[in-house]
Amino acid sequence: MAPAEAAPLSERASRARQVGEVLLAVDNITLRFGGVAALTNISFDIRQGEIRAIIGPNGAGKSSMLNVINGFYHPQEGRITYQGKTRARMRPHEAAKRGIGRTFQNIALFKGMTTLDNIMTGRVLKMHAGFLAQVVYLGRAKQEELAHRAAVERIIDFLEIQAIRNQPVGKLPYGLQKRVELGRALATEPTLLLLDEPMAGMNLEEKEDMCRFILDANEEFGTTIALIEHDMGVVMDISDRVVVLDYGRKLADGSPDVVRGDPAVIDAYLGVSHD
Amino acid sequence: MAATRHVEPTPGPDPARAVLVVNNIEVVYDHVILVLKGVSLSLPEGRIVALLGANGAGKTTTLKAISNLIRVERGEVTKGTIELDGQNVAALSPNELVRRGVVQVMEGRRCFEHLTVEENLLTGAYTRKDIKSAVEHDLEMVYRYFPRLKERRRALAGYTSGGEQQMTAIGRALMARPRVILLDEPSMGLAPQLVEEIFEIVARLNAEAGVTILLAEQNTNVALRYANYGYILENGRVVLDGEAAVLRENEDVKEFYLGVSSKGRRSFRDIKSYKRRKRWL
Amino acid sequence: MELFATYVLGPLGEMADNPAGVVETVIGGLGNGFLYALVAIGFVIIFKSSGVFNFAQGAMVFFAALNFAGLLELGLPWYLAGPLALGAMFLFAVLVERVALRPLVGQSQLTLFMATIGISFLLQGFGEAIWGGNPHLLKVGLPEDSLFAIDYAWGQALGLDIIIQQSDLLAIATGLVMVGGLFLFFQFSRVGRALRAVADDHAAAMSVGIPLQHMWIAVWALSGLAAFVAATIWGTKIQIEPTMINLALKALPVLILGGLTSIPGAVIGGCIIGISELLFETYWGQPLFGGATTEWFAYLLTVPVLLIRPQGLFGERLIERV
Amino acid sequence: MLYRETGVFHSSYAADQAIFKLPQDRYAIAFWLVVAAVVLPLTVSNYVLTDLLTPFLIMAIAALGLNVLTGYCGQLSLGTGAFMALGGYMTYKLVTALPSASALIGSLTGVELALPDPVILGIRPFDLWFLAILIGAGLITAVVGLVFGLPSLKIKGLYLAVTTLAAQFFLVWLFIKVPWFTNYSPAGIAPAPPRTLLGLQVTGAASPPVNRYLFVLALTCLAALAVKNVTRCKVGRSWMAIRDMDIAAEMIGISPTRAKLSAFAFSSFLIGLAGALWAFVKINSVQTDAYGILVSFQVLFMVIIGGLGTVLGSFLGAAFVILTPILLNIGLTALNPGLQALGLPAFEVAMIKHIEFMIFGALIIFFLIVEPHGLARLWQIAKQKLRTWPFPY
Amino acid sequence: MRRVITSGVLAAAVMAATVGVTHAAEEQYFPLLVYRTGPYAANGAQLANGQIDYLKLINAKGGVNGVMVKWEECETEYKTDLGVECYERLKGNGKVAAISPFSTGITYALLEKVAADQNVLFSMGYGRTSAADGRVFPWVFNFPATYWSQATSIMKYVAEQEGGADKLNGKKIALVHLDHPYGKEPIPTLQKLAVDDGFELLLYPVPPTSMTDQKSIWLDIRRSKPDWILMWGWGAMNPTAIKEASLIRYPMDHFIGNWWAAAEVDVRGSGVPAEGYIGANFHEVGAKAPIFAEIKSELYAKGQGTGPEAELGEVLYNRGIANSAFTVEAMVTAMKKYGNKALSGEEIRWGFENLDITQARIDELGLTGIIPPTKVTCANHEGSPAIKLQRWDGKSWTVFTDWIPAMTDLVRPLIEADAAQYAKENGIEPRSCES
Repeated sequence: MAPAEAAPLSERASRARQVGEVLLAVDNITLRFGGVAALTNISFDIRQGEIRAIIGPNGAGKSSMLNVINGFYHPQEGRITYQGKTRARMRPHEAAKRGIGRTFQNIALFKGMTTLDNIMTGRVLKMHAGFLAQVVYLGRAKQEELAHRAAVERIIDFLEIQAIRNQPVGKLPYGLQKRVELGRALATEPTLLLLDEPMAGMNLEEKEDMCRFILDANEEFGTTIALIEHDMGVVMDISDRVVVLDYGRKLADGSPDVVRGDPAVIDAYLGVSHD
Repeated sequence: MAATRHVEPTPGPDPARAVLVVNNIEVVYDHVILVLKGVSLSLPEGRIVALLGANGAGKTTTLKAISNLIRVERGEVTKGTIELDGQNVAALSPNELVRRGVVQVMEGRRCFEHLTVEENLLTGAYTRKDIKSAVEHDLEMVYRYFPRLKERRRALAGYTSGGEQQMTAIGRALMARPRVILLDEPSMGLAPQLVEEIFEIVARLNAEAGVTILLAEQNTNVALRYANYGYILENGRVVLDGEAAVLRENEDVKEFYLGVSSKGRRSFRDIKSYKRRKRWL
Repeated sequence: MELFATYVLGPLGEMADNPAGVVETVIGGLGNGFLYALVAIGFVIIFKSSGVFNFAQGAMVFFAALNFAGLLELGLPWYLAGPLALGAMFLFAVLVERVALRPLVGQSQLTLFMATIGISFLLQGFGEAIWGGNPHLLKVGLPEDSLFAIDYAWGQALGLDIIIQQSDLLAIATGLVMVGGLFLFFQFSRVGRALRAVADDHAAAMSVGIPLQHMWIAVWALSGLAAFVAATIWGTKIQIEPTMINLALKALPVLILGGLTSIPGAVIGGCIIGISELLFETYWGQPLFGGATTEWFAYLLTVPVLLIRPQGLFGERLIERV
Repeated sequence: MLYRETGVFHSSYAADQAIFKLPQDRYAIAFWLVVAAVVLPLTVSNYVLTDLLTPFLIMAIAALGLNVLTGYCGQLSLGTGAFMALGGYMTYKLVTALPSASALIGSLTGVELALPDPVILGIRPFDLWFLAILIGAGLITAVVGLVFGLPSLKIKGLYLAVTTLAAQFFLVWLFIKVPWFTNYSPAGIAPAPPRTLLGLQVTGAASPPVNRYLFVLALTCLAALAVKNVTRCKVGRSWMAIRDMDIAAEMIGISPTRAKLSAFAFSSFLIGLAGALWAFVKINSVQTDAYGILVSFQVLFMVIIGGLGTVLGSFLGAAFVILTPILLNIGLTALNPGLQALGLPAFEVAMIKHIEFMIFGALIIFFLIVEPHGLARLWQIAKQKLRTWPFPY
Repeated sequence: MRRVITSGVLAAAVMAATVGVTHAAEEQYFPLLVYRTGPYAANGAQLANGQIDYLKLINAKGGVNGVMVKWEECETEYKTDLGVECYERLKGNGKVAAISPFSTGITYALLEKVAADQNVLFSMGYGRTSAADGRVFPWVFNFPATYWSQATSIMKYVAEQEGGADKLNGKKIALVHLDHPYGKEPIPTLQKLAVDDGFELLLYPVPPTSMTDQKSIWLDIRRSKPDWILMWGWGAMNPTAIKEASLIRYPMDHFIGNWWAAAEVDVRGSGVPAEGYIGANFHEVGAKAPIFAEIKSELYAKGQGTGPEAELGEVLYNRGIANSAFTVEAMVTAMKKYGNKALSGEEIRWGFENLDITQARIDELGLTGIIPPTKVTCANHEGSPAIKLQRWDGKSWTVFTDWIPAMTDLVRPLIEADAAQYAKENGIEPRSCES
């Protein structure tokens, strides 16, 4: 990739890895489905530029937490403060508009579309051509398509998925699908990126690649990342702080080392101690 | 990883004792996509054999080729044979295979969401023609292995946790009184503690009930601790096979699948840092 | 205010003035509703177990009725013609499984839906090719007269001037028996449980050794039975000709209202639609909107209901996850 | 390696995003356009033009419309017939109320004035009035379609399909009930008045078949181009995203409301256009009979058999659904002299119809089994085979 | 591959479309738009059988003045688009005599096409009523009567039964009609009569897609208790209505069907005793006319009959004969001017327009009772409309009235007004018939 083209990325890269202000604060969140509480009184925060891991056993409410953050679920109690503003009810696409990106536990790619188109959908919020312009594919519509295509190509380069650019994602191997999904989320240029089990079902090499991309995105673009992950090796290695959930309650919160040593966490989740 | 479970080394797969032999099979999807390019393996009676490899290497396809569930996905075995007790079973329907004792536990659990846990288990006994009390007896046996399921027997499977669903899926397979279980990715999406728990039970099943197990697993580490023998698949081919203990010590396996090199485990943060750096240099 | 008087008070007043008329309308609606439900049940059986939205259900009713009527016309007594026509439905089930469903295993819902449309064409063409395109009558001696309450002591005692069609009572009774029978079958029999398992996850059901092919023959035969019953009851009421297939379209809102997967839901949906559309047509449609509102009322009714409960009144909750 | 992509490189994103990327494809489409616009009108009979090709093209527009909604946006609709009817009735109302541009000005201002009739570049702009009427009718249909699309925000899949039946039956009922739609014609059937475009009569019984055919052909090509353009742009991708995974689409910033409603509106526009042409070019009258529930199903067949989410599929599907029954009927009838010559009983018309039904049904099942994703996919696979020929993979 | 398929399809189509061009020029060609399948099959089949049997008989007797006739059937299923397609498919296959689609929708769709192609559209007792104005619709004929005329005739009978038109005041007359162009035709006329005579007109539309579902209508009729019920129905709607009427025990002798709702299939199809049910007709029923003896001996005895012999003399069969007979008589009339040859559309039209069939001519043809005496003029394509009423006795129909002429003075102005509006909308300059 030519340096000139990379300019926007490198520019952002210059403010890499500066953990700063609180970007998002979750305050006493309680979420119920019917009578069952999925989350009870959860509070934690995510700081600008950090990698924040959320761990816990299955059914602990981790995915629900992400769903609350990006507006898919509406908690019964509690507040969420994002970028200094305390949030009212919000639809997920509005959350996206405000810079919250997301990947999913069970890959949620658009199966009928190619890799390129999948990532291009990530640019929807940045495109403004009118319907008629698109019908005739002239003027602004065409210019926009080409401009964003260039941006998407940079992401494709970054994730090293050039070879599958024009393949329908439905038939791609799992690991690559996860990568495309990351690409789609990155295409929205998120301020806060929520990753739900990005390494699930991957082998070591794929995990290493995925870690590399996450770290790069974090360092080069300055994207704040919150991730759910079961692989303790990954969590302990790449995250700055870890919050542990169990049965919808917060069990622990702190740096990887602190969490790893927490007897309550070992008891509820880790079981045997990992080296 | 601590708590390594030591398995007595067994002699290499001896086709004479093998309950299931897969011989050089080729699988094509949709008439055009070649997924398996000549996979051979052999499953000795009463053992746990692990099928390892990256996603898309062909593990699941191998299992489905054996259980003949690939047809549903427009796939077919175009070459090679699959022999159960020396008989070619490649053309048998899945239910006939279950009747003969080969049951697959599919990737992603696949419980019947709108049936209760107990109903799920009972469907496992569908192929059996024996009396009700025998089925009841087996139900109790499953509950002995998975006491948690007994507590949740009246719950709709769709509302149980991932671990419970995995247990239900394995229990359901047991209800068919299988000789061979084809177990696909039991660890997928489960918390580490649960993974250990499930593998412990699988090992007990193997030891106590004498069920032969073919295990497809991403989690090489765990799989090799519990299996007797392993095959490593890459791109639809077997690239390496051997005793689990041997594989665990193999430098390549260590490097590529276990993430440990002679220097010990590297941090994910540092791994392949050259690769991360090079693009910005 | 004037609108309120015309469109609300007027019709309600009329209902209050003549309660016997309302009773009559409700009973008539119930009869219609059960007729719709008899078709809807056939839909549900197939949908629940195989996820196939069987558009051919209407054609199956038509086909069963044609066979039955045609055999009677050949001079066979009903006790021979009936089982033979039922046998034809079983044969049909076997053929559907062998020719259409087996090669389409694992295809999308829409593909299977399309295939059933193909089946619908085939059935209609085949039935008419054998028995001719003219309308047929199906007379097996089922009661089809009407009862005037006023002819009876109890009616006089209550001062009820209402009319009840025997065919309505027959439809109601048949519907109830079918629902009961099917409920017991699905809930408690081994095959019924297997069918529910198949409904949830085909591949998983295959993996535990449930033979999908037998299951599909079973559901199509069951739904053929439902079609046969509906055909017999319907054929008593109206002559058998291809618009019957259209009438079966009415089963769709019934089905949707009840929830695609619930047999009791189909019956309750049928009752709701049968009664409400007849009441609406009688007290609003006919006097205020120029009539023939039964054409669309049932479909329009589904919209607000689904907006509140997207899975229908008795459908299984859609478990939405990310 | 009969069909090769190797050797073709694109040096710009514009070239890479073109509709037909390969020169072969461009030659092929040019060839087909020449055949359709020049060769066919010169060679085939009027019957083929008016009753095979014209209805096929009109229905291809309807299929394109439904494909936008069902194929691209994933919303199942059974209301196509009604929206076609709406297009037909609205065109009739507009055509009779506003026979000319001056009539529009007259009705808006109350002043009757004769507009000049200039010739610009050989075209009389005011002679495009009928096109403006068609677009107007299409826009009205789009708005109504949007209203009936509102439930899609909450209701999904087959459930939605049944609610669209409400549109089907309600609108058709309305056209029968309200005499205004047919200008108070006693029977409720409105004759399609003759209209010209660029000096050529394109509607009404007296218009030459070639005029009608070329008129419909031009509109069909424009419709296909519009659909192709929209679907390779932002809106199209939003539709497909909603179709494939609506929750994920919403979470990356696509507004489902906008995506679904725009699909309903655009789809209804095309369907309304097709409905107007059906009335004005094919059956010369506006009547509800021509827009029944069967039409809705027919168009759905086209979309599914042709291939969901492909422009080519809409054409193949329309050809299959419109032409197969007619050709079967003609073919079976043509067998009769032969049968009689052999001393066999001839097919009666009713029997031919029954056989036609059976064969059509069987063909549907056959094609679904051969390729569940539609005829367009079959064509793609054929291309794939050509690409790798003579090797199997 | 696409290329191969498409060109194959086209080749087949082209071939099919050109088949038949080579037919002998000496034959007069009858393109028959029939429906022997679909919801109206029972009615359509009988009509077609009658039409064809008469044509067969004509050929058996040596043709029309030596000109042989030839016919082809095309199945429309009563669907408009298929009807149009059939018309286009057949029209080029010979010198067309007349088109009779037996469907209101198809008739409307062809109104202008036939004018453009110069073919006669003969919608005998159906189709567009105002086509009776020959100045605006030169190519369309709808004698011997239109729906509007029929409605006035029926109302004349009703008034007579009530003891005079003045006694209609305050009475309730219900119209059960197919909610479809066909069923809606008589409404304006009846509404006008309602105003004139002071009766209340109750409209009961039956939706065509579910015409066998009429429960609400009949429950309502039970409550509104109309004094008379008229029915404009077709196909499966009729037997259902008759059955529902019997279920609420409505007096059948106050229930009058129009001439498309009073055939054997309608009363038998209900499966209930419909004794006393009344129907309108413009011809006799039964196989009494001499023509039937000929049909039996020339066709059925030789195994060349088209339908089942038992249906000879039934209402719709006879109407099929009437349709062919009228057309053949138009040919005969035209041949007097143009000579004995296969005629062009324009020539046939002249024949229709100068048709003057007297009772003597009818008797000579052996068609006594099957067609009424008819005189058509340039301006008047309806003739002199009149109907008879027939009653169902449980086994057969019996005509029990003499001709009841229509209120032409009331209907004709309505026809002319409607035709004038049509002419205006479609830019037609009505031709002058003063010559």
